[in-house]
Amino acid sequence: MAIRDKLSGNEAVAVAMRQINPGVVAAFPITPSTEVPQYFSSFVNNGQVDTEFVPVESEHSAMSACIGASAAGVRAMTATSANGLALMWEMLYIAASCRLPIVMATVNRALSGPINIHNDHADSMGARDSGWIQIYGENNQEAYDNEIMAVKISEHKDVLLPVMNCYDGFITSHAIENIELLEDDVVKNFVGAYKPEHYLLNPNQPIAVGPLDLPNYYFEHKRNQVEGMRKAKDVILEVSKEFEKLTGRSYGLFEEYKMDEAERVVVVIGSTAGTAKAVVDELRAKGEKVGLIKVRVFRPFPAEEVAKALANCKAVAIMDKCDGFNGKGAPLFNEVCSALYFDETKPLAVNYIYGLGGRDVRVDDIEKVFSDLTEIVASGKVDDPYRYLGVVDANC
Amino acid sequence: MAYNLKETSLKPERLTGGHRMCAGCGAPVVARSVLRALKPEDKAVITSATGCLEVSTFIYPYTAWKDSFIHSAFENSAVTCAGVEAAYVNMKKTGQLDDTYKFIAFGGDGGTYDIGIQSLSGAMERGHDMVYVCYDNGAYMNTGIQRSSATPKYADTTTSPAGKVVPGKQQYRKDLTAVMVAHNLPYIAQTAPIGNFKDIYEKAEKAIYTEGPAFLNVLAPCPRGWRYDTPKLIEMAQLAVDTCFWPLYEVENGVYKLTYKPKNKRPISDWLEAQGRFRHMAKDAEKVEELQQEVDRRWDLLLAMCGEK
Amino acid sequence: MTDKDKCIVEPFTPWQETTKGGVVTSSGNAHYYETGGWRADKPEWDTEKCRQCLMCFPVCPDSSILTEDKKMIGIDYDHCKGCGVCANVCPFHAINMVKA
Amino acid sequence: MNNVVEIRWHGRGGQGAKTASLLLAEAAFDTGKYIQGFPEYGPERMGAPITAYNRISDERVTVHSNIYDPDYVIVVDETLIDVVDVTAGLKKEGAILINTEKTPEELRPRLKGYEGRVCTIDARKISMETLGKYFPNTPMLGAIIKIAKIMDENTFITSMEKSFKHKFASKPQVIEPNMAAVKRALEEVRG
Repeated sequence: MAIRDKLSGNEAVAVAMRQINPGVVAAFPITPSTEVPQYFSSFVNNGQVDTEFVPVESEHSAMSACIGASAAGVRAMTATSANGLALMWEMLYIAASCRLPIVMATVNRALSGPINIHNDHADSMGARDSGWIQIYGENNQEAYDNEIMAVKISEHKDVLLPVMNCYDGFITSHAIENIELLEDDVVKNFVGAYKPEHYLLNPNQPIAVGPLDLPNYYFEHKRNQVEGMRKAKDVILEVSKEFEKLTGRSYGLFEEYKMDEAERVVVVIGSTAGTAKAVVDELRAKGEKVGLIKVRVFRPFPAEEVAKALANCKAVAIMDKCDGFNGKGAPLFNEVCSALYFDETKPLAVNYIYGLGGRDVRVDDIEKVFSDLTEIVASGKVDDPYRYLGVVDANC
Repeated sequence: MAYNLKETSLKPERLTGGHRMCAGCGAPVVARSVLRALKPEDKAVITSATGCLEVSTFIYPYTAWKDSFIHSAFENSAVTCAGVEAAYVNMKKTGQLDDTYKFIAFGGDGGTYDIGIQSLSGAMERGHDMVYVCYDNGAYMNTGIQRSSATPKYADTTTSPAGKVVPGKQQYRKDLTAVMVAHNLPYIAQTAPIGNFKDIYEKAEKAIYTEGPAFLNVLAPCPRGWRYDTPKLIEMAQLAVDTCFWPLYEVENGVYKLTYKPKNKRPISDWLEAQGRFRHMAKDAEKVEELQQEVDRRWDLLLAMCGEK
Repeated sequence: MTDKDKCIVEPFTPWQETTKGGVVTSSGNAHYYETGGWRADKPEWDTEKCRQCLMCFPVCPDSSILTEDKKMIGIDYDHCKGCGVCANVCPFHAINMVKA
Repeated sequence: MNNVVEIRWHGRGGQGAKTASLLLAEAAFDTGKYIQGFPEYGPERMGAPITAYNRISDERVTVHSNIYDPDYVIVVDETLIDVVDVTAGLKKEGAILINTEKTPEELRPRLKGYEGRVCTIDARKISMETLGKYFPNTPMLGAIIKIAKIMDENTFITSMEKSFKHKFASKPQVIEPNMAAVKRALEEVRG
């Protein structure tokens, strides 16, 4: 029986962590993820979990301790945001290349500078090529569900890669909303006992982790690592299916919302998808053929699947909550366009960079995007594919 | 049981040959000496900072470590070890493990005094049951002999070269052992591989078997960086100790104890003249005198702390 | 070519057969890597002069002084790099460095 | 979206506007509603004007923006109405509720021509007389329920009683005064 409750995203994720009962949690506070280790340390000090909580002196050390703990043979988890994630950068790559199934709540926040504590996706998008699986949630329910599924995905023997459970700072992390929780034993059974194949504290077989890897081996290790990322797609679908049986909540690599015969489509990540869904509903009620794709799994990127879903629409607006600083398009736009390149039929595409540093995304912002798409469809071309939504511009 | 070198030879070797440290390197001598203090029945997990010791002892697919070993990066040997130790505590608590493990983190002076000091300070402050061993060879030897905060004043390194205007490193070395004393750890010691290895063995044993965090600072001569002939490894360490450049002492629960007092304190020039890295100034009486005064000042302070004065 | 028991993966092994993350599951397998070829000078043990004080044993960076029952029994030439530290500390001149 | 009630709170940092918005969300949740409760975060510390929001609905609300055209505005501290544009975007069919000892007529001239309903509640007086301390949240909550008709009054009272019993399990003596504060607020809200 599901438990009806009302929790913020951070509290929900902390509850998931309590139910998972990992061996080690090592974390350093940074807004807006701070509440996760706060809630969790109270579970530790009230004896509700067996976890060793390591209140480290930096995020670099948080990830380092997780690497040590995970290699040692227990589940290791942490949480961070923005600059904290940036300080972990070196260790993100090492965690992934050591094939350690660490799960990290990544509460998205704009990356300094200038310093800004509010939501955008600059932090995790910057780490998109670190070898971590990245799953993005729209609301507190998804943040909770993804935290639980992340454990099973990362530990799958075909994958063995760490997972970032990304959700929007403040918007999701701090807002109280309705949520359905699973019972403790249901989560416990779902994630199962952790049984790594090789681990440091195996008394029967000492091992060595983290070698100097010279040119005659390194490339093969990297190729092996990418195989884990490729296989993660099937594993994510498999785990999501199993989760659906428990909860009735269905998850894929991305969500197709009202995509039947959709001609104009928005592709977006995170909480903005919720706001955009309301706009899609409103326009559909007026008979407009609009739809939405919410990307859930950004790493591995479901390129073929996204291309297929977009094959029959006329124009697509790809929305990035961070800039790319290549001067031409941000990460999601580039990924989607690359995916579309191999298809014979492809829609017109336009990139909107929006919501940086917590600039609020309103219903009328999304309405504007759909009305721009109408113009694009009418004219049959995109004059300026790289656009900013909501920035104050002297020329507009 | 009193220390006996021959008895210790009965213990299994925990660092095998076949690693790729330089011929005559002090670091593996330090590492195997520390590991020899482990009880044969106890298991261990070793961590190491990136550095000579790590990149030479664990080159895929060969590990020279008989115990489980993990390296992750340069600045985090201490906290990587702490993460392993935390996992051990959890596994013990939940009945997943019966065996006894000990946790030893290694780092050079670069990975300890400099880039790794934050991680070291954090791990020690949190009280993990582990030993951190710094093998101090007084420069970043792995990357090609750059100065560190452990490098002695006037040493010629590749980033503090003995130039026409500036004669080598311009600062005295950081007293990291004192910094660690300020962490109020149950056990801290400074030692070196000399004589019959009694000093290093007994300190390693105490460090490993004292509950809670412990820190060992061990001098590890480097023939390449110090520029002396490889056979003189132990001689170099002995000179550092006898000139009181590198005093041997321990601090147990805040109480200082000198563990070796040279019968005849030798002048610092004896140590300087034995090494190529001081060649540009070893005959400069003024500079040698300046170094002598600094050595004497620190030695006198230590004697006072140890109640020897 | 690859020896799985010793976890000795040969260079240029197909990626499907290397160990995930570069983990090595045979501890101390560096023993199978010989560094004896590094040697220019070779230590020779003079059993006549040796008084079995074992001072040479802890000073070897390459764990190459072989002991048994508290006695030196020889030198591991597979790994000895010929640094000469053992010869230098021997109080009885029982180890001599000679051209390899 | 038609059945969503949107509420904006104005308070001062440390005064409990955020807590009040969460309490309202909780009360609505307990009667089976879908809720959102979230503050607008900033670096503000004690005393600075802060804003918090509620959405209350019979279905899950997916919109995650701030609220620009609220149905109701609640002002926890009367002095804010001269500092903050409290009626910005406020729907004419809605209402503003202000914690003050003054009457709605006295305050209306300070509300920049807002034409909708103006309500007041003397939460300080109620709080002091029932709880003996200044905790304005409980009376404010009763007042907004009365005005916004988010739920049936009796359902609300039952729900609050249940919540207080749970929250004050270790000090049951404060349950009755809190209930008294709720009930008085339902009676005494003006306008």
